[in-house]
Amino acid sequence: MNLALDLFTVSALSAGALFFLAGTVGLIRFPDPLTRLHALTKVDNLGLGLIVLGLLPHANGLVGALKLVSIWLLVQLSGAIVTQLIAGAVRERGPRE
Amino acid sequence: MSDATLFGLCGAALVGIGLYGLITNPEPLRKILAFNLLGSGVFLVFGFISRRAAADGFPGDPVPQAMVITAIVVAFAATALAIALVQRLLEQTGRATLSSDEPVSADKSNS
Amino acid sequence: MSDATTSGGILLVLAIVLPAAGVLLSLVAGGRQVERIALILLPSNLIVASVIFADLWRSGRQLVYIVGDWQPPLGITLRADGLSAAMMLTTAVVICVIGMFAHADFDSRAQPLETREPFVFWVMLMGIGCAMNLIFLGGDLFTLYVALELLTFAAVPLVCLDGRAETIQAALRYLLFALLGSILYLVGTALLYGSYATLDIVLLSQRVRMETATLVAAVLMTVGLLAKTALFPLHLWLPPAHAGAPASASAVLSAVVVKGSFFLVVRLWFGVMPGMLGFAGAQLIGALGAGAIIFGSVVALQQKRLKLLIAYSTVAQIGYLFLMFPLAFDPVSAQLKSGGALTGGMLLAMSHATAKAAMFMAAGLIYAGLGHDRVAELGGAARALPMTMFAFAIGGVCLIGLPPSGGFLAKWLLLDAAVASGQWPWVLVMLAGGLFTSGYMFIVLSRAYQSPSEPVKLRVAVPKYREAAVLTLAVLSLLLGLVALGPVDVLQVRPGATMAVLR
Amino acid sequence: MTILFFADVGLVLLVLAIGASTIFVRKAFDAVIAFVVYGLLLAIVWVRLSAIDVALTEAAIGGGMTGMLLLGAAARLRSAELDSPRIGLRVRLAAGFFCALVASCLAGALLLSPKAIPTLAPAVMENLVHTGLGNPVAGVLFAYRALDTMLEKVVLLLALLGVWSLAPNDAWNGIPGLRVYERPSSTLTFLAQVLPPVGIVVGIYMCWVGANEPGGAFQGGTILAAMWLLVIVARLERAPSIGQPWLRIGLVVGPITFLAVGLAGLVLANAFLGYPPGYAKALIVAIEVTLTISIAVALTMLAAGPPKQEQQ
Repeated sequence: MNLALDLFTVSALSAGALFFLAGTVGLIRFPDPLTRLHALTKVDNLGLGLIVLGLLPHANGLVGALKLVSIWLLVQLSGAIVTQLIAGAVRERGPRE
Repeated sequence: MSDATLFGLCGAALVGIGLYGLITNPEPLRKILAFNLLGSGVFLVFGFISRRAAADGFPGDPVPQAMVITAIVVAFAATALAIALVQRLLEQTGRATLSSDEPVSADKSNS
Repeated sequence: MSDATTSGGILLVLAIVLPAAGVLLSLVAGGRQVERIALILLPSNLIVASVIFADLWRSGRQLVYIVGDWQPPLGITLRADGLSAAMMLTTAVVICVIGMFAHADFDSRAQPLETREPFVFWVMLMGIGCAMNLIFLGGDLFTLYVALELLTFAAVPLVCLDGRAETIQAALRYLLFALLGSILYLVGTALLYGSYATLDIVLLSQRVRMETATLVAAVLMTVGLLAKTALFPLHLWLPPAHAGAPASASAVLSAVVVKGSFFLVVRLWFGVMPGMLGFAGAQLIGALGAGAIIFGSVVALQQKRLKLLIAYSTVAQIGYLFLMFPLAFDPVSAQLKSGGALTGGMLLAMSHATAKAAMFMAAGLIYAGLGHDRVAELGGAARALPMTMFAFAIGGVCLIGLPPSGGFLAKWLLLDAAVASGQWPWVLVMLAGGLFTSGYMFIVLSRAYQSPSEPVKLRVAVPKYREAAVLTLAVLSLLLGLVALGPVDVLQVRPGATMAVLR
Repeated sequence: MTILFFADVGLVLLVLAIGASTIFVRKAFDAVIAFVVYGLLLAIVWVRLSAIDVALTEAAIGGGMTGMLLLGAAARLRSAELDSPRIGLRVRLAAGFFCALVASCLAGALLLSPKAIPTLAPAVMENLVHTGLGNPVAGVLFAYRALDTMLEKVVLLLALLGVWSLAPNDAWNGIPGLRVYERPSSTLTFLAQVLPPVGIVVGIYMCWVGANEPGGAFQGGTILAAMWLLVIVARLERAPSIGQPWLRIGLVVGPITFLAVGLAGLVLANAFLGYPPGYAKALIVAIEVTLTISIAVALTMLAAGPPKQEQQ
């Protein structure tokens, strides 16, 4: 049982880390702000989501698990809104180059 | 070398980098940034000293940690005051610079 | 050995709590009441300082207060020895008189609503009072860091109180120097804590050993404090900051604020680690002092405006304060000895505080009366403002070091120490500095006492009480010389743990 | 050498690289963005140093609040950015040499640690019983070194007054000139409506657990301040005029409570800032609660800047 949980954690964390890596590469390599934002939101969404999911079995009781999930939710909220704001600013002013 | 030492050395290096920026960068805003960098380096030195004392079930010495918390708040207050000064300077003269070579009217009224 | 709260120790708490409470109350009570609060608190502060001084004088024992009953190294201790009590009394007097003087400029009840300048001035004045008392009484190096920051944040807004662009620039430069100074001081405290697990001054002085970390800490702290004290070559910020502020603010900045960080340098080297400085270090600090005297005086001689001249004179006088380091160095024990040189240096700090405050306030009255402070056009000022000019002259006498002023006694003690230890170069520096000082004082006074082609008309009437305030401080600086008749060694700090006060 | 050690090496290199880029990057705006990232990384460093209280403070104040202030300033300065005269190569080399010297002296002092490392940790824990607290850092802040903590609040207030003092004469008693959105986008408004309730709960929680676990008045107060700033920036609520009596009371309620408890200690515990046995924890929590209010107000107003317009 423990082994299964550990395996689950390791695979979820690895998948999350992979998303972070991909997102970071995207942030650096993508050509314009909108596509970069796209890469970033994937990291917030899936990368962090997978990591939180992987950590859940090891959480400190129900309260700990709730804290973890609420962290993810808060990042979702702020991430989505900040992305909107940046995208709005980009559309208004046009890309820098 | 332990992890704490690593962060202590990091703090020392940040002190050097921050000091360099404070001395060589002419723009006030960049000086303020450099001051913050210098400050965080000093705080890491405190962190190293706290962590170095970890033993017998103590994760570290809490006294330096408390000092850092006090000092972080003070550094923030300093940054806020410095930025307010820079912005006021910008509003009045249209530029924010510390160099005194521009014409400063010496006889402008004092009151 | 553990300290215990002594009788009268509660006075030390009062000296810090009173001005702090004044700051807090002023914020709530609103701007119109703030001057009233200050005019109650500053004299009470003076009373507390006098009682502490009298207590020390009578008992000859230092006052101690253990805050919260937590013994150091865990807790914080407040201590008053002869050095701190004397400095505290001087500062309290100077701040109190400046408060009287400032009424005309910063009348908080002149307007129906709270107004900016009076509100900020009075609160900051109380803040400076609180910070200075904490610097004199604090027995813990981190508490002293908080005190330094308190002092910085109270002093910087005073520089740019009138809001002109030049003064804002000066304030910004001052703030950056001061922040650099305190952060260097802070890293020093970190290293000391790392080596000895205490920041209590007395415990440190017992534990301190000659080793790399301690040496690095001491050097960094000293450089930081010197930047705050504006010792040559770290003086760049001082003249524009002190000359641009309103007269009352200039007086408090030049007379009081720079003494705070200077006092900490003295505390550090004489109190915590008297054996650490070594011959070379003492000579180096002395050389910086000598550089300040020569540079400050020469530049002061060239100034066209009175306030800038006085500000550069401060740069030079700060140099004098640091001459006591090589003079107090005892080559036999390789320690800083607290003898005549230390007494001389501290007396010089006190007489400079009173004299310089008087001179800046006099310059403020001259500016208000004539509408300018150009040295070349001062002719007739003495006839128009006789009392002010007289006070200015007395302040000058004290700076030059003519008898019977406090400056004379102080420089006499320093010269005596120099001659006794055969350190002739410092004698030369002091004499040269005295000549320079007489030079720029002569330029100002000869202009002011010239009879003008047409009698000078004052733009605004100068109230008598303001002139009286200026004269009070000037006369005090003169009277400090009479300390020679009393027991001078009330100032003594004995090396080692006790820092006791001798009768 | 564990794998964690190599992770730490990577972390340190990252911190140094981003820290250096705040100094060496050409544009001020880019430097500020690098600084915000730097602040967050630093919070991770503090976690690695097992100083959770500091990590929270660093993330909230060092990275968040300072970053916001600097970003605002950099955005305003961007229009006025000019090619300021570069400092000569020789001076830069000399400065570089000097700074390297300082850094290596400091590093040397840190590496040559004493054989027996002195610490106050056992003393702190031993005496913590008398305070009834579970968080040793809170014990240091509010019991052993309470004087520092109290006076540091006065420092904060003086700095705030210093910021206010930069207002023009006729704007005194006006409203802080924090730049708000002319037409806040609906998403920002949405955030400012949804986040503050959550943030306020988190802030109060932070303050509340501070007695026993990492957290406390500083961290809680900063979160509350951030929520208030968000509401102001989104124009849901105007910043208060600096003359408002409730604002002034909010600013000083913490330090005044602290001072009052301290003075009461003279009678009840026989020492200034001493706590009567058995009541220590209750009193400290009371102080923390009021301090949280004061810190939240002070930080908000510090970030909002000097007053600009006349009050209507």
